[in-house]
Amino acid sequence: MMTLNAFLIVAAILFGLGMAGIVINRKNVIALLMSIELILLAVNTNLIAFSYYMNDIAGQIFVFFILAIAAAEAAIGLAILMVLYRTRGTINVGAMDTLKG
Amino acid sequence: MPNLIPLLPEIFMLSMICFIILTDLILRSKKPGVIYYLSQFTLFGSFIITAYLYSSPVITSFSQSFILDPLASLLKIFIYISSFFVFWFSRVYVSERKMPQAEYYVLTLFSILGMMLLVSAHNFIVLFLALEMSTLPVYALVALWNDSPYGAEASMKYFVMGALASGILLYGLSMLYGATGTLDMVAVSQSPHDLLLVFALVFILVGIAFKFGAAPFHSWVPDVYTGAPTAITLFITSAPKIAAMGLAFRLLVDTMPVLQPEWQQILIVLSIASMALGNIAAIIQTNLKRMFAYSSVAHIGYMFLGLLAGQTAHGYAAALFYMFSYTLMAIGAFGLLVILSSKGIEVEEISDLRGLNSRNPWLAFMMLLVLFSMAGIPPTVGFFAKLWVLESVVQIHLVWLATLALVFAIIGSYYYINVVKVMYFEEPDTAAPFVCPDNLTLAMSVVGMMVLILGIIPSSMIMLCRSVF
Amino acid sequence: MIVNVLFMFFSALLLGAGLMVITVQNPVKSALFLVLAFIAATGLWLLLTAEFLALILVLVYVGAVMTLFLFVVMTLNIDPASLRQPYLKFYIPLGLLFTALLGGLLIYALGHTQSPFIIYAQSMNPASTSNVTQLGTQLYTEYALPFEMTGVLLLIAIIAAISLSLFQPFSSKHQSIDAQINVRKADRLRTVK
Amino acid sequence: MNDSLTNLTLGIILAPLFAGLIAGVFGNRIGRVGAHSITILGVFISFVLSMIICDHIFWGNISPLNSNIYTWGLSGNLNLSVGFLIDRLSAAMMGIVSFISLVVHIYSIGYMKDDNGYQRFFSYISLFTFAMLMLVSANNFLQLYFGWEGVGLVSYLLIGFWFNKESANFGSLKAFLVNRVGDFGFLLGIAAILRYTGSLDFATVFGLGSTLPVHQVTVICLLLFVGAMGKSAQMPLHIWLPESMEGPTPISALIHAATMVTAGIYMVARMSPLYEYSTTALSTVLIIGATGALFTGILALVQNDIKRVVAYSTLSQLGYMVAALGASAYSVAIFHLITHAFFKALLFLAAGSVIIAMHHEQDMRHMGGLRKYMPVTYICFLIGALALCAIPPFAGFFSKDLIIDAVEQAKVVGSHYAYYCVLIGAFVTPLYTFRALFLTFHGKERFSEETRGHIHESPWIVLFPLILLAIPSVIAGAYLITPLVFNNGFGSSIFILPDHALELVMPSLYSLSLLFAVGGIIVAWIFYIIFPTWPAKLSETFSLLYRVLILKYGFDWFNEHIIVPGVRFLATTFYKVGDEKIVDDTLVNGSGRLMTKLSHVARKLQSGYLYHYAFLMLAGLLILLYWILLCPC
Amino acid sequence: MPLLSLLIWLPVLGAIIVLIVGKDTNPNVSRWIALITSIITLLLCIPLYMGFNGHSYAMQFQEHYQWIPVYGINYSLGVDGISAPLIMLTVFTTLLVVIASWNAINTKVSQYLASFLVMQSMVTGVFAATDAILFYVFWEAMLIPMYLSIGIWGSANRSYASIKFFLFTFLGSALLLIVILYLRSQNHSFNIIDYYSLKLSLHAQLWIFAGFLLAFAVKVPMWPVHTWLPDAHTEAPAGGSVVLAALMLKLGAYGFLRFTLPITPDASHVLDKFMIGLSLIAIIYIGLVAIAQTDMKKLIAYSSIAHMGFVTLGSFMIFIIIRKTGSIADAYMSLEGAMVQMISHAFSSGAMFLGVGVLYTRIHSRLIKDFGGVANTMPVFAAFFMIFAMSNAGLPGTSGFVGEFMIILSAFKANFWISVAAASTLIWAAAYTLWMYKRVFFGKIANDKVAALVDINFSDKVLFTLLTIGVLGIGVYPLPLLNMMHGTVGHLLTLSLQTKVT
Repeated sequence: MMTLNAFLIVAAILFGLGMAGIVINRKNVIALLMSIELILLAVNTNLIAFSYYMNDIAGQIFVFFILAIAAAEAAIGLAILMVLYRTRGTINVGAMDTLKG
Repeated sequence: MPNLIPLLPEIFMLSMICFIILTDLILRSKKPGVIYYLSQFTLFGSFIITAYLYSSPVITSFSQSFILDPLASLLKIFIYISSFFVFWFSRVYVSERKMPQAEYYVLTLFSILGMMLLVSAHNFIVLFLALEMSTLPVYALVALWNDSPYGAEASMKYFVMGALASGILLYGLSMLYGATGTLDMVAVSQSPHDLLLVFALVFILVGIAFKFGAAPFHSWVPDVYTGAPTAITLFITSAPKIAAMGLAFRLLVDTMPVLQPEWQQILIVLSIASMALGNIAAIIQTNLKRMFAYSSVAHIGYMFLGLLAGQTAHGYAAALFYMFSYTLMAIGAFGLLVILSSKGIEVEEISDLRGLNSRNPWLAFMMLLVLFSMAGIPPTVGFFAKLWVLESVVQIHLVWLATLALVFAIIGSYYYINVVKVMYFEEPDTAAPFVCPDNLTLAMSVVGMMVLILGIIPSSMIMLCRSVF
Repeated sequence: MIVNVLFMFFSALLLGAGLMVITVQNPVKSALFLVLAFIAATGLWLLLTAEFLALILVLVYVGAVMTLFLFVVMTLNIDPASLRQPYLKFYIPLGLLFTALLGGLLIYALGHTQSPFIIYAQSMNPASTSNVTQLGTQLYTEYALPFEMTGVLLLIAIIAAISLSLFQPFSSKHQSIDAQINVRKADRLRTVK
Repeated sequence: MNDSLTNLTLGIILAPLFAGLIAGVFGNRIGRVGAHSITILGVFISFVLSMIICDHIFWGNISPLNSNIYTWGLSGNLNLSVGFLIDRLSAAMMGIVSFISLVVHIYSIGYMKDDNGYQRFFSYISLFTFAMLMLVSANNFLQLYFGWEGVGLVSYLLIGFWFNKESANFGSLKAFLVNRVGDFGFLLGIAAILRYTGSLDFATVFGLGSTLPVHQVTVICLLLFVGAMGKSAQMPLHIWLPESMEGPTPISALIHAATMVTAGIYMVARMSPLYEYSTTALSTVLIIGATGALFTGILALVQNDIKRVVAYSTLSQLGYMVAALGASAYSVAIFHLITHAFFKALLFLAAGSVIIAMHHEQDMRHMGGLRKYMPVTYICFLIGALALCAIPPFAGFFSKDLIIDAVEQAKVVGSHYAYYCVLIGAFVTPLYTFRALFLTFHGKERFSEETRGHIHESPWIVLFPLILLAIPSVIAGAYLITPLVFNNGFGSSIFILPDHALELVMPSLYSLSLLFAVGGIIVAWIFYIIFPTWPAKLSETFSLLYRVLILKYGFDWFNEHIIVPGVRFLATTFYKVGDEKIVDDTLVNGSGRLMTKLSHVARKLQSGYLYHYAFLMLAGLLILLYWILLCPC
Repeated sequence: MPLLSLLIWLPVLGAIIVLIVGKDTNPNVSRWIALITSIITLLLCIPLYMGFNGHSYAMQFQEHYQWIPVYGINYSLGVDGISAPLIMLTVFTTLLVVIASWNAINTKVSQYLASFLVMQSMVTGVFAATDAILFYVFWEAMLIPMYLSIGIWGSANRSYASIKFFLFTFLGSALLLIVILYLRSQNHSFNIIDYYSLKLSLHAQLWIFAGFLLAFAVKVPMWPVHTWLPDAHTEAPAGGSVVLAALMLKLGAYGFLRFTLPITPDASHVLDKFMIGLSLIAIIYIGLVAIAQTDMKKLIAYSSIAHMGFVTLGSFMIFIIIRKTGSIADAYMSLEGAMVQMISHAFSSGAMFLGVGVLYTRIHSRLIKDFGGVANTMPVFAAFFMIFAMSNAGLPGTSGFVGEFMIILSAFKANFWISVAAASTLIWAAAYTLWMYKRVFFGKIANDKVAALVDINFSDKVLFTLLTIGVLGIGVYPLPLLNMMHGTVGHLLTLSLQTKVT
């Protein structure tokens, strides 16, 4: 029963996991970046499922570009992580609360 | 061969950016001024091209994924103007600080290119790519000045929140694709009302609200505004907001007109939340940048009033006018901070402005105009912005919302006049007059005078905004 | 029939790996679980006859991005102890609640939608041309603009990453030969009156 | 003929005004002599002109003039203007006012010789004359009210003339406020007149007098009488007159004896066409007048300050005049007003010259036997005293006996009570007058050797006005009684209802009141010349009554301890509790504090932790989703 | 010749010149420029008075230019019986303020004079505007110069007072904006005169009345929202206090006459007892509160609240009067009394504030206990202050009396007890004014600072003579002032009596 709705539900759950990854993670920033990857993966699965069930290639092209962007984002994210580590000495999310109020 | 005429400004911009990267490579920062003048020339050039293309009929190219219509051109023109001011203000600031000079200009120009594309995107893929193109460089810009301890943290927060928001927006777009079968905006707008569409609408609205910095999704605004160097905050608070207007018009007005009642309801909630939180949280702030951050959240709330009033009550024109006047005011406010801290010392606290009237009366007067305009006091453009937004809300019989908005405006006016109080009523620590280079005073005076003159004769500006819809 | 089993297997694998990514403490382990998740996703995509993208995912993503992650995790040599998160137990149910709520909403929306694409969705008959050719024809005709923009985007990513991480103040004492060559008399000679 | 009369009245009124302004504004430029000569000239002009007008009106039987000078204001169909009503009543009043003012001006030259506020003093008294003349000559209520408050203002300035003296300041403020209480009633009266008759002009109002329903007329008359009580110091509002003695003696003579205090009487006489139609008003006037006459007279018995004695005697004489008004014997009241003006001014000025001689010593217990040193003052004081006590040849006899006779015939409620008061008053008056006479001029000298050295008769400039006043005190009664009272002296200006008419007969020597008067003199002679210790013994036996009299029936105590602290307490509580606490603190600053508290809460929302931000965002997303999907309201 | 525009924009031009030319080194330059500007503007008032026809109620000196055609907002000016006298008052008061600042202000003189010239043009604009948005623009623009002048040149805790003043007025005027927008949504025009004929249901009228009430009650100030005035007065510089007392309070009353009565007649008819109650509270309660004051300026501030209570009483009594007496003519007096009271209160309390300002510049204290026996050292000043104190206490012959007299008389026509309450002001006004006068001027010289006082110089004498002419002029001959109002008052009465409920 490989139906469209099943795929959507799997993608939704994966999306939820990605979001939960950001919310419940109190410690390292890398986990945040990975959760973002998870979210993008969920969206891609969603799109591919739609394009498969509507035999319209546009969705897959969209996924193609999303992958490119995800890569670019990951690059910048890790660069910022390096800067953060260099200035702050730690990548602990809890330590990033000097800007508040 | 797709029609490249509508893309002329973008092409010009991209080629100029590459040219700037190459010149920087050759000059190896011997003559730093060249990059600045090149960037200003790029903006000026694009302005000329867009102005030339303004009167052309509505053309779509690249198989309806890129559209050139008066709205897009107008938004682009305002992006150029605000960026021109951003560069003009932050030139000294950037050269004083130890940050890669050329990269600052290049990344900003890339972000502007992204905004130009975003504003005239007519296909979800182009829209999303343009959105990413406009935000990615800003993540880097925020962390560019590695001396400041906060830059990295602000940038990381902005990155994570930004990625999350774009993920949500993507999810919305994918559901929209799923429900309507196409990625093109015009086709989506023809599809009938459907619950899945509403489901997708919420996700998209969250993405837009994040980009604007509206209330429940505003958490990044205060930290990023304070953490980033003031010059970059100046950029963040002006140009991206106009691009976000483009995003909002494309996604809400062009793509989902049929869901107007739904997103009107959501916008009412968002605007009340933003006005309330923005105005109330800003009262006890002592850091000027953080205060202006909260005030930007509040102003977005007012702009949403225009958006939700719909086309019949000329709400969109009022929202557009509000956004242009807000950008002008924000440039004035942060511009002053940039001028004051261009000598190396960071001017952030309200108490740093103490007694500015006796140190430099003209600058203080300009800041006074900007502050009163933000509070919405008549002789300034801010008043007419608020007036027309409220007028359109009253037009659709939401008088209670207009009253609530004004009550928040009064609460909000406290912290603006508090800054005026600090500037005018208190004695400065050092009696030495604040000498500021002429071109920066000229920049500030232009902004101040525009706030005042547009406040006195705003009819041409509002007609411009009306003609676009 | 075999398709459903494979689908069940791969989606279970995908969700399990996803859950492990966010719950495991050690960054290296979570990176590896992410790799597992990607592989499971590839499986799913193959089922959906999007084989080009599936392979791209494995090659580009798992190959490049995940290695970058591992590289960063290694270079920052964070001791796992400092990342230990004691009372994770309270947070996991919160996260699951999130997913459940979201899933529930989606099911509700799907249940009530009338859009033709969702209701009459049926599996695509095997396409005449292979996935790659379809992608290829569309990519350079219909979607030329996004393609160009992606190029620019990657350029931005490179510039941004380099400007952030590489920027070293020119305090290092390396000699710049060309500056020494084309020095002029005025730089060196000062006539004292 | 009319416009010559108007010019004359203008001359009468404007002369003192200009003189006062010139003395006030250019005082130190024109110096002391310049100041007093200009003011005396002004008052003299107005005296001469008023004599001419009296001659025209009384003997040249010129018809009364009622003309408007300029319209002051126009509102709806109401035309407020400034104008003059010159008839027998106002002519008489103008005459008496200008004469007394002239005499006081001359007297002040001597009295205020060594005072540094000399020019200011002269400008004040001539401004006072202007205000009084405006009041007297008014032809509508607006101008009457203008004059009314004008005199109140100048009396305030003059009582508080020596503003370094704390008691003078207190006295002047008290006088003004009590007058203001009276004016409060007076203004309401004018408002009532406007409400019921629709105009403020005397002619129209008096014309409508008969047509108005009785209760309306009563309301008007009672309210107007409250104004009169305030101005002419009737019973409850009389407390300011004794304190007004703080001012220089000339002004006591001018204002607090002859002119200002009589304004109330003049006003009631002028309003006779209204009062006649309300018997209740008349009876209240009668009762208040009579009680005032008796009880203030008794108070004079226990006073030791010579000026206070004369002040209380003025209170009691005013009571007599008001009683006469109550008995609707208006012409008799005015007649007594005129004669009283003469001898009361005489008494005050004589007391003044005693004070000058004793170097501002006012306590009678330190005087005695001054007869030898100041013969002229003694004689004048004696003439005044005799006139006051209604001894036959003198002016007082004619007017006071007529009043007693009129009160007896009064047909209004309470006339019996009033008659007894007035009669006993006739006994009490000579008692306190001769007590004062004997204490100051007879008996043994009770002052120190050093003061004896320089007691001498006052200089000629002081004595001349005394003589000027002594003459009318003697002859005025006889001379004026027939023209004013008997052959319808005031003609049309005073209106008396037929059934209120009184048959007044020439006072005879065998009347009961004369008996009482002579008896009073003899008793005084016994108590203060033959057995000087008796009064002290008497005060021990009736110590309770004595203390009540000392306390002046507790009016002053009531004012000092109940009203003033009460108002001040009310004011402070209103301010501290009402304004500062409730409105300012809780509402205004309270809302400010609430905003700051909310702001702190909003600030905590921005905790700085990334996961809080993400949580807020996702929560926002979920709430929006649930709200828009599940309940599309 | 666009007289009204000239009256509005000439002072702004003067202000700009003063700002450019004025330097703190020699302040006299800017003082002379400011003086010349204000004198020229005063001369401009003469054609306004001459050309003004008191009997016609239509707007005179009309000007009409397109401002923002898209929204139908146009720059239209016009003057009628109510606003002409007030404009002349504004111009005259600013002349006084400029003269008073001659020796009162010596820091940042050019900014001080510029802010008051701008203030004058804004207030004239408010009185002259007949377009609702133009009215609102001037109404709010006035806040800035006042806020700055209280804040920069005020005394000790000026910041609190100026912020409180700003927020109070801004809150009030915000609701005014809502009402204007609502009215526009009803009949698509911003012209005030069109609103007079706009049919409105009673429910709508009550809401509009509430909006107008809060907006104008804050400015009048009526009882519950008045606490900003004493603070603003105690902290404002002398000139600021005069403008605050003479002009700002009139705006609220003007608003009632221009907006509330004609636009929402039925609501005013229904709520007139409530308004009368509030005004009587202002007269009695605030009158008593004034007695308890220890600070001179606060006392005069409270006294001006009490006087303004009369204005609102006068303007809201017309309904009861007409119900009682049945003829419109009787209600004339109450409205005209209110208007005269507005003008005359400006003179008397303006003068007293200047007087206290003179004392403040010499002794730097406003507390009554720091003074005593000032009359000994400053006799001329004491004489002038006596005239103004008497006018404040409402003595006939002075300006203070005229308004109160007319209102108390018409109060009796409405109801006996209202007029008793209103007349009680005679006692309270006399009490607090003269008690303050006694404690400050009479008595022995309290301390050596008072002994060192020197009498007022020439410029102050000119100032006080001008004011005395104003005070005594209106007191002795108010006819020209009343003649200006007859036409408009008649029209206003007919407007507020015809019901607008469809």
